[in-house]
Amino acid sequence: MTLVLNEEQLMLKDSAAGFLAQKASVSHLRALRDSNSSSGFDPAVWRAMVDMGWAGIAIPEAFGGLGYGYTGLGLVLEQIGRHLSSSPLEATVLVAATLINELGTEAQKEQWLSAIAAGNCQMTLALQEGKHHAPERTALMAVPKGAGYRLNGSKQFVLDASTAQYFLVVARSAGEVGEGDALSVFIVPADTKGLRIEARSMVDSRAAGVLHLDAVQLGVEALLGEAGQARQALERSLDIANIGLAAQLLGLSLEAFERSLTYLKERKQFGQLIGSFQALQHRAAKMFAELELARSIVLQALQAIDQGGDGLSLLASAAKAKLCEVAELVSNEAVQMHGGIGMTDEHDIGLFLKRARVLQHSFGDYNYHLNRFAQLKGY
Amino acid sequence: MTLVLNEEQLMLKDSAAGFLAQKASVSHLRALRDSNSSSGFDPAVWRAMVDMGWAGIAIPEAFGGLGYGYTGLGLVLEQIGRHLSSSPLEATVLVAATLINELGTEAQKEQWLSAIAAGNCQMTLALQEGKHHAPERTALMAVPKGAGYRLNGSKQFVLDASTAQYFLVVARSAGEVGEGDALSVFIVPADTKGLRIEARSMVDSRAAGVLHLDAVQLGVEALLGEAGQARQALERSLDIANIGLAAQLLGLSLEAFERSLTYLKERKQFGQLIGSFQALQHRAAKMFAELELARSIVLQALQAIDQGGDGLSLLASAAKAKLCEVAELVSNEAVQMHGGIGMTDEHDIGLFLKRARVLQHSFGDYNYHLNRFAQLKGY
Amino acid sequence: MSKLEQFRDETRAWLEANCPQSMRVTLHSFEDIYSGGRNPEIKHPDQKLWCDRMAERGWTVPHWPKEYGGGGLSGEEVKVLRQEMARINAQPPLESFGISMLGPALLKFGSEAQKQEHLPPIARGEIRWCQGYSEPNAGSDLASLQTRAVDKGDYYLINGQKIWTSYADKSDWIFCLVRTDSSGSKHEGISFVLFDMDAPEITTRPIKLISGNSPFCETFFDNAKAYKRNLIGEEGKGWTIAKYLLTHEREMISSFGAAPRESLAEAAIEAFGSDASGRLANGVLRQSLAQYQLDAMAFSATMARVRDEAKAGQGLGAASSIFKYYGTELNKRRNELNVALNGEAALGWEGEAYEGGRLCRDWLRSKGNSIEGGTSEIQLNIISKRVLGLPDA
Amino acid sequence: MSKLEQFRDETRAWLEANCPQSMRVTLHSFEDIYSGGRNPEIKHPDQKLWCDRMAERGWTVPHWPKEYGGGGLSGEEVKVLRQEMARINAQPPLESFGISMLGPALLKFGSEAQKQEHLPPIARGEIRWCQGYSEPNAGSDLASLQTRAVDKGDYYLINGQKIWTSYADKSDWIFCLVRTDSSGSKHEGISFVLFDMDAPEITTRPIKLISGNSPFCETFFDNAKAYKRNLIGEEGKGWTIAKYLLTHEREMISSFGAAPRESLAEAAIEAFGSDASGRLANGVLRQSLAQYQLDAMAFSATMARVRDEAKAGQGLGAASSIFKYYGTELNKRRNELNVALNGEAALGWEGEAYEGGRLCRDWLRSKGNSIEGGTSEIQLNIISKRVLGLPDA
Repeated sequence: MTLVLNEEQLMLKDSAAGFLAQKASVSHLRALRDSNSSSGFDPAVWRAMVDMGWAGIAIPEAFGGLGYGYTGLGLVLEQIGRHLSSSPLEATVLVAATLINELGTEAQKEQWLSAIAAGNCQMTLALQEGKHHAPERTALMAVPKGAGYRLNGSKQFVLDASTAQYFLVVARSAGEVGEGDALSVFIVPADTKGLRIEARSMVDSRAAGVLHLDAVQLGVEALLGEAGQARQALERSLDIANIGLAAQLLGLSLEAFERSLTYLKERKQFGQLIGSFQALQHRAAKMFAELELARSIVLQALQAIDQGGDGLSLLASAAKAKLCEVAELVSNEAVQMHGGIGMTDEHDIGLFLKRARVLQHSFGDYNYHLNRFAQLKGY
Repeated sequence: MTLVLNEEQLMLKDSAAGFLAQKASVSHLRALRDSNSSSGFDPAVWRAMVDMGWAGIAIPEAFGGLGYGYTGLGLVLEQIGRHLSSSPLEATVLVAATLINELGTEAQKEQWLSAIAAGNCQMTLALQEGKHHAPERTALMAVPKGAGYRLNGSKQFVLDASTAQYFLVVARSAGEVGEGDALSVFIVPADTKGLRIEARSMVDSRAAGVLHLDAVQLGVEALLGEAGQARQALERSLDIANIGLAAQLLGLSLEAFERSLTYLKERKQFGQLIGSFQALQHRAAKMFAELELARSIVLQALQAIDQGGDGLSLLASAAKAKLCEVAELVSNEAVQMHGGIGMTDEHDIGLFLKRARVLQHSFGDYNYHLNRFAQLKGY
Repeated sequence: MSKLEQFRDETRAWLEANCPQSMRVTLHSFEDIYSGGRNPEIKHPDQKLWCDRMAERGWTVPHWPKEYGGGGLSGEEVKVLRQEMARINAQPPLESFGISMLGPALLKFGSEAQKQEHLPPIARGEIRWCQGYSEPNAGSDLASLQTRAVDKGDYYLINGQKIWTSYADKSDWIFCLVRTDSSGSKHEGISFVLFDMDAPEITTRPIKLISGNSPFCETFFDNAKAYKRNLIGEEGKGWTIAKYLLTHEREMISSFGAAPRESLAEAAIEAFGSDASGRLANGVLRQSLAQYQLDAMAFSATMARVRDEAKAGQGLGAASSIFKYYGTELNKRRNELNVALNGEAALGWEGEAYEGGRLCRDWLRSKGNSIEGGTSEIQLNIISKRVLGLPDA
Repeated sequence: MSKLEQFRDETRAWLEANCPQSMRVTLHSFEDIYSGGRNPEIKHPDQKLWCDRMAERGWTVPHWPKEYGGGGLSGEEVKVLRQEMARINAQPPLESFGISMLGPALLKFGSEAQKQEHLPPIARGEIRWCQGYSEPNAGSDLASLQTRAVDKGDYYLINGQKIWTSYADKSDWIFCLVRTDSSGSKHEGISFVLFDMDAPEITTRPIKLISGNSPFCETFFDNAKAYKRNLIGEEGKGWTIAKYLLTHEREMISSFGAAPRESLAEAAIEAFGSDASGRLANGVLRQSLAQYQLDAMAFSATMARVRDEAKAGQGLGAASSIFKYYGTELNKRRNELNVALNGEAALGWEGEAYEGGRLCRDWLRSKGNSIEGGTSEIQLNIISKRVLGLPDA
């Protein structure tokens, strides 16, 4: 495997870029925001994405997907990052479908993956409980009750909470908080009794919410895979999710950087284009070098998902940590280089800053992943 | 107390600068190095320092010192740093005299401090055992034997090892390696049986060595203060030593910075003075700001020693960590800004780089002290 | 008992008797402080009462001379007053650009008549002022401003546009840089004038920031009038006053980087817990936090040192540029840390759960610190040229 | 069995039979590799034997064409050869500026006669070459070089001074940039010539570095002769060759930042131990180490990606500048980490206890990486102008 894109992948990337620029660009995000959209995305755009096959892009052909692998999905996510597009692609396709594929029984995969690929099912993972991503600290208990389980607790920062038809709820079947073992995942329909969704307004204008589970009674069929055995599949799924988010952060950073470059070539102060000031030139050149590194680690990580094999966790934490660092650098520099105009809501550059931090935070930020990187390196 | 120097202190600073420029400048260091001096300093220069009262500058008047306090000593050390001067001032005055003053009995202070102040006694602390500063990991044991103690072990990185007349040897009277308690300090004459000094050649051309103690038998009078009770006094002495080293690093950094500025104003490339390139200007300006912060934290820490009171450890670690960071930045930038000529042995700027790292390492580097800073802050 | 101790006792007693209980509550936002003016924004009915009582003693501007509505207090007395106010957690009775910016400029550059006319209404909170400096094409390069003032005998006719005028939509008067002459170099021909904004020739449009708030406006002058008696200093010499106020503004903004408002360390321990060695469980965040706290400590020490040195007649050139640069970068770091520490709670935009998005909006607002009042890049230019003496290209 | 597998088997067998045991020992320093020349430095008697055996098969320069003394191997075969050498830990038989720098330039720009004359002696290690580029006043601004070449019919008379000529004191010939015309722009009138240094008109003086070693010289030409048949390319067009070699050099230097030679993590754990949570006991160093390793990983991936992209005909402009900049900065970070990790052991200058000061001298030497071959500043200029298209001042 070489670290280049093949013809098919290059075409996919171009067509995604073309579609999003027209249908789900930054100005569409702004319109969604200003209309106080409760879903956080445009259903027609999602329908079009499904029609292009994006909902099943990484789903095996056996389950109705395109089987392009995660490298393909990553290319689309990179373009999503460039345009700050909002859609169920992350929650449903990147995260939920992956977890079902990694943890589900064959029958469950058959049922759910084909539904997702066909665009007939929106799902989202309900994992985080506190302010931070910390799967091993899951406290929400699943207690055996009757022929199934009873769940009590709540989940924070659930993306697409208002529109999801199903929640993948991570619960503890046994053990103490702080232990990673004995976790289970349940497929919970949105209309289940005892489930309450509290919508939250986040800085990046996407829809997220808190999920409250009050004595929610589930049958055994709600269990994804086997009880108490979710740990490994969850970890792999989160690794994949983080690589996908890294791809999105890459697109976002590249776009914010390129917009800043354009501004440096237009804006004059002291009778000169500000892009002619050497201090800004060197900062831009350093960012460019960092972005080149970012491109490489993301591509390497995406390919590693598709290749299988060991060591994915290290690459996932490397890619996410590096992209968190680069996105933070670039999104901050972008505002600074735009000066006063960059501070206005009217200008688009601030939207990149906002989305960046939310993506950074999702499933563990720089601090989380650099820490994990060191642990995986054995120190 | 205000954060300014008074008249007396300003005069002291000026006179130290004048003396060192003439008698112990960078070119003197070079001459000492090239002559392979085994003592690492010029005895005549040391004599002159003693005559000016520097040996007793921080020693209380009651014990024959000037009683100028550590703020006074710090000003001299800053100038020492500027000129990369070598003398027993650090080992004997900053470190050994301080430890005797903090830990010794009245009689011991009477005996040793007045001898030091008069320039009749050179002493050095023998503490470090591994590659790194880690007092709590002291393994060298002092076992009660006969009317006194028997010591076995060795000490690394002992400054002025070849010229010191006495060693202050830190030993463990009880407890396990890793525990800070139960440490004792012994005053060991250089001609004691069983003591062997192995000279080492260090990058900064000062004389250091390894001290081997092979069944060294000491009487009770060799004990400084009380047995097993050295911990607190040692900690305070090391705090003071680190603040003194921070003052030295400040002088070194200021000088390296100013020499680089001069070079930026002289050297031409592409038909322009390189100091007119904005990228270099901004780097210089950032260093200047960092140096201003460095000045403040060093002065605050020096004054805190003289004022007494709590919280010295936090300030000491803050000052040392900050100055390690700034010295590393400035000494590296100084070489880079000098370009090729800065890489030559013939040019002086590399000598600042070399001394900087040795001072950084002594009694704990940036990593050690930032770690300790966080611990003292409670996290 | 020393005179100062007596002053303390009297002040304490007066504050106890006169500061309403409702004014002894910590404010969450700078924007909740009373700013006065013809149509004051009242967040609590006691605000005006408290301001009036303080103004009566001259204590809204305790360090100003009594003849201009000030308290005529010495530096030490002002310090005592601040301490006693802090003791009972008293809110500032009045804060405004009139107090912080125009007042100092008038005291230094204004004529006796100008001081008499404008200072007392500022001290009493009757007139709220805004500052007309930046223009769309004169940001970092402020001196290239183009707002034109044409001499019409006893007044100037003013045409042009200002931007980043703080609270222009809520202000009564403006102190403004205008160009009275464009024949010389760009620093010449700038004049510093004051005029009433209650005129149809002046319109303001609030600018919404990425934080969602609108502290700034665009301000348009379409044949606005500024009377010549309100020209401060000489015509065409306004750049001197502008520079003075820029320095002053820098120092104000840089103080954002000093004394933290809440403990980051406590928040970190609460969010992540400690490991078996008693260290913050997230080791990476721990280092960032320690680095920030170390720099904040050294920065505070530097503010104190430079203040002490200035008193002792020793001076650091361009101190305000160093403070502006470092203080605002530090404040941005602090806010990034705050976001990292608070995770999801710092990414909320609205609603009770997020206190209306306070953490998030503070973070976003902090990005402007290194732009407003002279960008970090401008400060670094000033340091390298004026302090370090590095040559021009 | 594929042809490549057959090649591997044969190579393995040949190496086993021909590589002396003494040449299967890890070298501690780049300087211990055999460099050949008229008066070769011999660190071990088997070095020449090993070089000669390899040269006979053309394997000192396996990728060069056979007619010039090379092995004529394909890229894949070269890779196999390297793998098989690595398998038995075989030392490189010969390394020199002739192989790494002049050879590629001659292959690209030399005439057939020039290749015939100069390449085989390089391949056999008979002639050692050095590079005459920089001058005291032409460092970053290389094109302003002043060493003069005056046309004397069949030769040039050369006067001037070069600096940073690597191993000039140990070399036999020099490839040198000289000015044959100073009437045009500074990039014109530069010529690329080769000449024998065994002449009294040429003197060299080693430059001692801060690391204590002297890999570079000052080189003085006082009426030295360069024959015109040794002019490479056209007269006055040497800048094209110079740029080609500068790019080539950058790539070599930037590789310092890639694959680490020894495990920093192991050294760290050995030096500091782990805490109760299994983390490196020095939490601050732990973060620096992780940041370095993360960046080194991403940098290696970038080297691989750009290589793969180049093969696929996709190209990144100025890749060599990015690698030179990032790779050398990374190598400096690595060395600083190594010093921090090894503490006192990395501060020793001489003596057995410090292995002759190896760690310390490597660290000092690394400071030059971001200066030699075009400073980091120059690389950033190149990126901002040529890749990002930012305007000139």
